[in-house]
Amino acid sequence: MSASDYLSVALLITGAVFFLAGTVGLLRFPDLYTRLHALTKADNVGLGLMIAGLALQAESWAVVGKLLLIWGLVLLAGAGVAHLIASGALKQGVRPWKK
Amino acid sequence: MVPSSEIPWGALLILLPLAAAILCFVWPKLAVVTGVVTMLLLTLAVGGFAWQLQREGLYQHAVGGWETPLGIGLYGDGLSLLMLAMTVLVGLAITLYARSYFNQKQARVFWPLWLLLLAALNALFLSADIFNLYITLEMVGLAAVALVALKGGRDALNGAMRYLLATLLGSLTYLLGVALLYHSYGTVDLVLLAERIDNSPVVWAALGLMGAGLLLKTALFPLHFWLPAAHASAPAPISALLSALLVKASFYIFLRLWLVLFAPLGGDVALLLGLLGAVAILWGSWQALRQTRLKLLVAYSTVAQIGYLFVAFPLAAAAGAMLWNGVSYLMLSHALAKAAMFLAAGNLLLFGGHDRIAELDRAVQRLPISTAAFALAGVSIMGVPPSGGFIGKWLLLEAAIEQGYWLLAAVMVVGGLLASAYIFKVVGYAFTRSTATPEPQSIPMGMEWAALLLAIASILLGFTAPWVFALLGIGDPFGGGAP
Amino acid sequence: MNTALLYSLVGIGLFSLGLYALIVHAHLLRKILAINVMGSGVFLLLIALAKRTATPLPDAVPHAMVITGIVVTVAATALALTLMVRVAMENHRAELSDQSQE
Amino acid sequence: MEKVTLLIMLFDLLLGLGLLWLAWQLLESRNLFKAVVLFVAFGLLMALAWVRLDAPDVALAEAAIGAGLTGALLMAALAKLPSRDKSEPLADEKGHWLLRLALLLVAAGLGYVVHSLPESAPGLSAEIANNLASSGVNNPVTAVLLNFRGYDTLLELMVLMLALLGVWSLGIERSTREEPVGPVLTTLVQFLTPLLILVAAYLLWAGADAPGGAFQAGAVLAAAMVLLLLAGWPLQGLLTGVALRLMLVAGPATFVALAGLTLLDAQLLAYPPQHAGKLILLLEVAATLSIAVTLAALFLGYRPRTNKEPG
Amino acid sequence: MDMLYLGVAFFLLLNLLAGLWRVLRGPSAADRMLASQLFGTTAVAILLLLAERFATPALRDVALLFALLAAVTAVAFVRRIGSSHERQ
Repeated sequence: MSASDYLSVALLITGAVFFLAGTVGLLRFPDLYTRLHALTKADNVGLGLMIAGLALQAESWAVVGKLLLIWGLVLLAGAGVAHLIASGALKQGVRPWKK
Repeated sequence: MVPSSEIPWGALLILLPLAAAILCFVWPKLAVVTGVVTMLLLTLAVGGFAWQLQREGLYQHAVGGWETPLGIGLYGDGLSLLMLAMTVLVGLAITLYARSYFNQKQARVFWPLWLLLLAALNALFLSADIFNLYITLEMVGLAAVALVALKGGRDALNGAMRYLLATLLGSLTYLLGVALLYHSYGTVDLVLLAERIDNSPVVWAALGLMGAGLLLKTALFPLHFWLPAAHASAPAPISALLSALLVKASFYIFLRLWLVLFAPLGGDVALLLGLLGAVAILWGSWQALRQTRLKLLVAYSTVAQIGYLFVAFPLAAAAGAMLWNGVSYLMLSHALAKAAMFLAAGNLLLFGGHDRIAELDRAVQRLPISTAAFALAGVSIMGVPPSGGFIGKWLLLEAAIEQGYWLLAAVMVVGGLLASAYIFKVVGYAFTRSTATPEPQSIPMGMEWAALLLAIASILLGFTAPWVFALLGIGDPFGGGAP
Repeated sequence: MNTALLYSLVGIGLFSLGLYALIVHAHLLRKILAINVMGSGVFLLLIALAKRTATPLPDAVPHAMVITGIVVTVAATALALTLMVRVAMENHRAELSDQSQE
Repeated sequence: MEKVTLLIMLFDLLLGLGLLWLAWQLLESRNLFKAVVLFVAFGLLMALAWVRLDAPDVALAEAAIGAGLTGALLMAALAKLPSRDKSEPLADEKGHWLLRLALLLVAAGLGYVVHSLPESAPGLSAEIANNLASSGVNNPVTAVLLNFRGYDTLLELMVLMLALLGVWSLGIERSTREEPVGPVLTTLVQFLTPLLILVAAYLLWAGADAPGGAFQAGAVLAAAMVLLLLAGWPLQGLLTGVALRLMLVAGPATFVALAGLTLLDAQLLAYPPQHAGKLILLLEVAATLSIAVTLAALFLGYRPRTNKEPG
Repeated sequence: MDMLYLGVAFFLLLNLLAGLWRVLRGPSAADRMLASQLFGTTAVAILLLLAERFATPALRDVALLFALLAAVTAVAFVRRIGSSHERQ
């Protein structure tokens, strides 16, 4: 295995850990808004790391481009959707969690 | 000028209504004209197709130039021809009726739906590809659902929903059987399947699944639960085509599959089908007799008449092609008679504003043509000579007695008596004066004559049997070999 | 156990689950979902068994059939959902009613 | 190598069990919104299953329709139901053990049948491989859909048209009070729509040689239109009357016209091999347009009024 | 590398199924919707891994579609349902 392979391995595994963190947050955090926070952070970073790891292995620049496009889409659409869900929920009266 | 023997009538029977449907979808103003002209052209095309079959025998066409198993095969023989002719005859009457029946807003949806339904039925009767048949079944089903719901109203919407669920369930179950057959024999072509089929668990499973799906669509007892509500609540011309054509379409596929694939292995299954048919006759007729509403009575009568078609299965092994001729004849005459009945019932409903049987109130004087149509069609449904219904039922009865199936014979006789009872019940009330006399609506002549002409045709069928049987023999559909 | 068999068994399972739900539940949305699950089961069986070719490339005919089937299913689902909404407006609940009302 | 096989098998097993569990949960859930969300997740797992079964064309179709359209259709329908309907007790299930037993037996029987099939079967792959060169395209699935079994596709486009006619026959336009569209949604839609159109064009173009084609492209394009409708763009006002109807029938009409022309040569839908590629592309472009507009119109749920019609 | 792609894909699938608990549990509709968004992202990751492992570039197109279309369902939710009908 070459150096870039080792880097890929590290990136993929770290990415997976972030996904795990996102799921744990989704299951354990007390209210919608904290869960939203955990989720957007974790899956965007997790997917970003994975895409970086995969891009190192990619056979062509076109593939790298497609991977980056997918990541950008997930980031943007994810952020937009999270905002819409949160503001919708606030308007509907889902209360943020307080101690 | 192309000699008419070279005109591809079979393909035209499918393409013509498709093109017409697109035309009147885009330009609703042309809808009625397009519909009527197309119907006349289709009549011509069926004539041409019959002539072609008679001259050249079996019709086979590899769509796209791809031979089976890769491509789809169109296939036409005497049985297909009979079904096409039935569609055209009933279609002509329904077209005549619908011209006056629907208002402008309904018409813009009705005509494209009706033409697509005609295309789907023709495609179904000409297909020898079990996956292609699945798509035609879906087309027929969705078109029917849309037509049932066309006039709105609570009963119709409930009926349409029930029908949609039943038809989707039926198609999916059928498709699962198709999947199994394809994956064990590597083809969806009926001719090839007939050559390759053997007695294996797959064939049994496919018989069960495809059979159950198709019988649900045919509404064989006890899978008839959706039929009365849908058939009775739809607008009259739709009720007519549902009872006359649609249940026959799925029965036709079942019959084909049976003849080609399943008959050799299904002695006990045939007996079961016969028994279910017998129960359907008794149950449907009894329910029809109990109804107080005319359209529900006619709908339950359909449940009973479907039973007759299935009584034939246990008799067929010994009786052979003649019996199937009888069944085909029964299909044809029931289609004409039942369409006539529903159209007549629709007229009576429109005339009095209701279809309560007990308040028909001298309909025989006030609406003589429709009442006569109902009574004449009733003669064929009862199976009294010289009607078309008589020929079919007589052939069945004869076979049952010859083979010693006394129970089935008795059920058929009782079914005939019950049918007489419910027909006479209606006719009797049509002669009686009742207290409620609502302001009658006028019925356009076209709608009355559509019913009467169909009813007369169902009687005339009693005289054409030898000629029709000769046509039916083309391609030897009941020979037991390839379809 | 090979892949084709595993997924076709899952397909049969989905078909049966869907059929059960279709029969048992009264709510029309559940019935429509049940039909969709049944459809997925049939499609899964079709595609899974197409993998049994000796070559790495599966048989393409069932793939085309399933794409056709998916489009047919989504069209039927859309119609069913619209009809459901209309029935719910008439019956005041999204269930079929047995009583006929003139 | 052994470990890899084992891992793949575990993945398949987990996916299969996940599908079954998800199906059960979604069908038996009390809360209908939950059922809908679970159904969308179910579609996601189905797409993974198609991937595992080497069916990328089907996976694309499932992703386009399952992830985008079905979810939107279900949510829109759910929103229109009377509110007390949305969460209600399930039917009493005590009496259903007989049905369960019967279905279990049916499933077991079918399982046995599938088990009895030979482990290897070529299907029609050899025939396809032999004729692919003269089909006009290199993607076998596209070749089957638009050439070898193009007649199926012709009828299938008619099924779409029928469903739309059905919806229009029911249709009443309901005035829904919609909340004003915020800036985030507007930006999101403005950003996604051109991308969706681009991707649709890409899928259409790729379909000749790689997974993709008219259905997938049409579904993606439909998703773009649904998104615009959801964001309050008055598409239904822009597209009315003959223009709309012409778009709806573009695919079926092209197909029927081609069928008619080929019939003059005595063979229904037989394309001359040298033109097959171009004809298929033409059919696909028209079909994509029709599929997209039909699906979007199905989502709308009623026939848009023309200007001339009174309200 | 083969092992790793598959292993991570398997792990992500487990992750996804675990996340279903939030859909089942709720409590609000927004929670369920949010969880289903996570599935979309996870499925994208799984598809990209499988695309690399099985050398099937078409899977990246499937992933692209998921990334693009996850928003459609979410927007339909926000515009048509909100979270009104099941506050707890």
